[in-house]
Amino acid sequence: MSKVTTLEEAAASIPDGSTVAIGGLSMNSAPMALVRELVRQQKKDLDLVAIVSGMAVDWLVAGGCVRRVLAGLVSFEGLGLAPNFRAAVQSGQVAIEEYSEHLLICRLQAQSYNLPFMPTKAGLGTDVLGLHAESGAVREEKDGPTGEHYVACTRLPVDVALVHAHEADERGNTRVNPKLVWMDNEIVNAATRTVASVERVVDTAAFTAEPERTTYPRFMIDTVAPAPMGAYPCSSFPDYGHDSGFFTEYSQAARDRETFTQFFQERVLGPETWEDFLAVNSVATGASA
Amino acid sequence: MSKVTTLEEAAASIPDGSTVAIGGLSMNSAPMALVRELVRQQKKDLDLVAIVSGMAVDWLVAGGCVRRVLAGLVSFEGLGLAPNFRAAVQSGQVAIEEYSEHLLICRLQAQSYNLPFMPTKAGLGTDVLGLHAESGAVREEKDGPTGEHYVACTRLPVDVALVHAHEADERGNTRVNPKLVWMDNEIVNAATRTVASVERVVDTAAFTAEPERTTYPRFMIDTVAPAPMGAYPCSSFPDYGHDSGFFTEYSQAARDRETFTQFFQERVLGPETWEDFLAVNSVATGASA
Amino acid sequence: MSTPVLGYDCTIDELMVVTFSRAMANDTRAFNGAVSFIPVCGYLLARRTHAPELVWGASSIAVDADPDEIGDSTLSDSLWGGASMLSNSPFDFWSYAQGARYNTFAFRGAQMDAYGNVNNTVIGPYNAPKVRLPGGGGMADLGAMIPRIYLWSSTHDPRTFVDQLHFRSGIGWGDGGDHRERMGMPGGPQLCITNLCVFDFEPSSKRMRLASLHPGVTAEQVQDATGFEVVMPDGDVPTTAEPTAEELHILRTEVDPTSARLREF
Amino acid sequence: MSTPVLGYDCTIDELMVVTFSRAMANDTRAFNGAVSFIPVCGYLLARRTHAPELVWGASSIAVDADPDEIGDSTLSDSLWGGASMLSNSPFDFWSYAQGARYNTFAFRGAQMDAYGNVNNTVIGPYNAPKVRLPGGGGMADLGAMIPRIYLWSSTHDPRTFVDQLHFRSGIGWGDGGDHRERMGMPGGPQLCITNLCVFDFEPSSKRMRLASLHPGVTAEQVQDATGFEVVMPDGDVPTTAEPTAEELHILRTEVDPTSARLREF
Repeated sequence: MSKVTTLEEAAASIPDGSTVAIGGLSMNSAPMALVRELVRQQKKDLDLVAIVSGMAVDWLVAGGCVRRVLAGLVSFEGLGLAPNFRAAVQSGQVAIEEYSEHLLICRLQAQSYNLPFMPTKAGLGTDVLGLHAESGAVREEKDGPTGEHYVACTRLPVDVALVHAHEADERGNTRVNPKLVWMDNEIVNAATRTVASVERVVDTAAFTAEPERTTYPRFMIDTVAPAPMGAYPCSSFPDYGHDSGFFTEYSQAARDRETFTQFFQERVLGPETWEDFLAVNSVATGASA
Repeated sequence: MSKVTTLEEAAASIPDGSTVAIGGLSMNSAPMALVRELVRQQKKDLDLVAIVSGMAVDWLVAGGCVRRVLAGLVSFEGLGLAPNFRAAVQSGQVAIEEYSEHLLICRLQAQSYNLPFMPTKAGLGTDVLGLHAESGAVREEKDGPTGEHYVACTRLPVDVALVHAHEADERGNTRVNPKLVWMDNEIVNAATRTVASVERVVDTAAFTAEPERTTYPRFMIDTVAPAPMGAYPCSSFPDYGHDSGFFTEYSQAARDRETFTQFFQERVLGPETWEDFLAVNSVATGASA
Repeated sequence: MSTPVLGYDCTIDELMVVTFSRAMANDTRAFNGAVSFIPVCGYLLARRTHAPELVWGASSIAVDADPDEIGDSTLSDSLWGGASMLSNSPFDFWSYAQGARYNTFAFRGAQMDAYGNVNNTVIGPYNAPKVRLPGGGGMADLGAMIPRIYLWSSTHDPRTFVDQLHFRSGIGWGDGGDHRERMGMPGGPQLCITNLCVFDFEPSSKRMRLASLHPGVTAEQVQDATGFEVVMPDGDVPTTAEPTAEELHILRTEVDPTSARLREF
Repeated sequence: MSTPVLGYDCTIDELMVVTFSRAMANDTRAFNGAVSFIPVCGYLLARRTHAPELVWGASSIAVDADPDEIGDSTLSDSLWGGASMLSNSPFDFWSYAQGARYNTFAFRGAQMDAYGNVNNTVIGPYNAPKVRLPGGGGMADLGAMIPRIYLWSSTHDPRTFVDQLHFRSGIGWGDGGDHRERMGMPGGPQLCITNLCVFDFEPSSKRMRLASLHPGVTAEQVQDATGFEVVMPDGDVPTTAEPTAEELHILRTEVDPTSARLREF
């Protein structure tokens, strides 16, 4: 039974109110084609887990899909703040659950390793820990024998992880070329279910020919959605880089509400298919072949 | 400054009484050329950390080099028990500090992550934990909020890790072909110093040409010792498999003390160089080219 | 080395492999450790017959391996041919194991008790052993992490099946009852397949219970060969089902043409 | 965008890079995060001058990278050319970071206090922020793990250098004194390099202390631009050393020919 489906169906399988973890790091390797489809389908009340993110979170917030963001960092790096995320948090429209990168990673690891907590020294001595005093999601502890301080990061259940990769076969074997450098495997391991968008579907023989290059075995990937240039406007190393022009235009449009609404509709949500979206944004798909 | 040296000098740099972690798993990828040199140099009072091992531990025990073995498993798999290890533990000549694989891995992780302990569910409900009640090296705990049981594995300092790999450059960049499958990185990360024996020394350009294949960056490897077929009689996937014949002859010789002493001298310790050793054991070195 | 099974057109190693194979559901995600020829043959046979989606990580490394033959080590690369992934032990394998993404593991021991706990560490007192065995390896880990545990033994005798282990290296159902559940461990041992019979586990006590007898073996023989009291089921004990000709053919010609499984006998 | 330094044949961005570079010892093992153009230029310059063995993991991924030029993101693959290793974030990087195998990291923040703690989370009250900033990212992690921390700022003014952070996103010397040591954290902030001066940290209080003044800047100007009381050293404050022609040439033509460093100004 093939795990390959469309972006539309993959997104449709994610109910409102889900906890959705978004792969990639900052402007790199984010599953933008899947994210766009979630926004188009007007998902509601999503809790987003995004270790270090930017445009993906901003689209979902702009689309009104988000209840809460669990993140270490959301920005466009040197190209500015993520404008809709910023505005929504400032107005209280979207809740933020504040972490550092490693605190969030350790919560994901506690989940995937089936442990009550994972320890780290991350966050000690900062104001991040105080924000979790009531929930106990992460808590400062002192080791009995040594007296050393550490932070116990409790399990973080994730309903679905969305990641972008280069190639998958129909069975779900998936790989990132030339290798996974970011931390997507942390969300894949923690999630109940994983949807991978891929640049292309290949035969299983491509995996058996170079089994050392497989990133996720078939039993870790539930759904495969083909999406050439599927991380655009973010990068998918080494095939294509992020499109700074898109980030800049997006940020400029966001200075004015009406301008942004129009930009978002024309440039992001309006195009019917992912291929239409790429065409509207003048993206050549040859680069990913 | 080149990190490349001889097996003899690499072994000479390891003082008596050191805690030495041995790479590889069972009959696979053990740093046998380095181990042989340690025995030839008559090291004393070594504490061996060997997650899952066999012939490497048996040579060192046979050579009288070992004070204590910290291990999860020592055997020749279906080819029998490790005879000198078995005899030395039974007679009390060598101390054993008993772990499971994952308890030992977690102690190494606590060390490399600079944490007072790493948690795991490994070992719960077994007699292994009771053996550590006095030292507290691993201890059963109960998580406050959830009441869940876990095992806290404390730091395990390692003086030197010995691993076998395929290729290194003079700077210490090192890789396993086609990729690292065993858990050698756990001992490399935990050790103060690492010595890698390698099938061959290559130019740095080999690493920059395929940077995704580098297993250890130069700052994790302190010493590189060329040793073609350096894992023999263990395997070095995919270049050569283990030599079952050697394991069988060795086990048979070990049934009688005098026979073994002669076998060990003639077949293992006697040959002056590693190349002589390979010749005595009729090993063709072409396979590793 | 192995003996024919009375009335069945197969030998005992073949009956054990086929019985193991049939216990594997299509959603099995298994891997194997050292000296595990019977389970390895069982996974490969199940995948070629009733469980095409079964996942097997050879040596815990090579996912979906399909070797031409089985060598003399079930931890070595001779088992890895045809794999679609070579995973890494710390990064991939232990993540999948701890979270029970792999759901099936099989182990045996020099001693096993009524609850499916095993000893592979020492015979005799721990501090002055008569025989120092290899050690528990991953048993203490995987016994606690993996929900579907299978046990097997080709030496069903009172020295192997004992009332008191000399050392508990790996956990099965622990002290029985709800012990695993209380410790937060998923599942537990499902079956123990021996050269005489098949045991399952009585649901409340979690003690070994006679599930089927191999042809020609009686319940009394099983009890005599077992150092603890065997739970007898209500009603008659069935005979272990006969392998089909197809199963035997595939086992003999495709899965294990060199009869590596006999290394366990 | 950047201004010439009075009396030196360079601009302020160049002086900051060269000063950063000179602080890097030959045994530096560094990596970088987002929007870190000054440190990235500093690592590359140091490696090409006095610290040939310096390790730099570009974006924490690409070890020994040697890019032709620096793009508009210091987290992206445009920075990875010539690397001898592409490491993986969870498997490799976090192992090296937690164990301080990487020993050097640099960060800046929208606010910094006298102890080198930084805020990159909010301006204003946390629950009703005037400006929601990106968040601390790895600062809270790496501040606690890495022994040699360097701070920098291209906007030395009282809004950046504050007496009280609105939120402590990343730890420098914490509450000062032996706070880090008590928490089991290695080392701490070494220098803070700004567009006006260089601070080091007074050894016992761990407060920022004026170490050198850029040409034309006075100690009074620094104090006026700083929202907390600056520790003044005993004796005269030296002028920040002048870059050599060679350093400037290498920076301008080899390290950063497109002046990506000006993105910080």
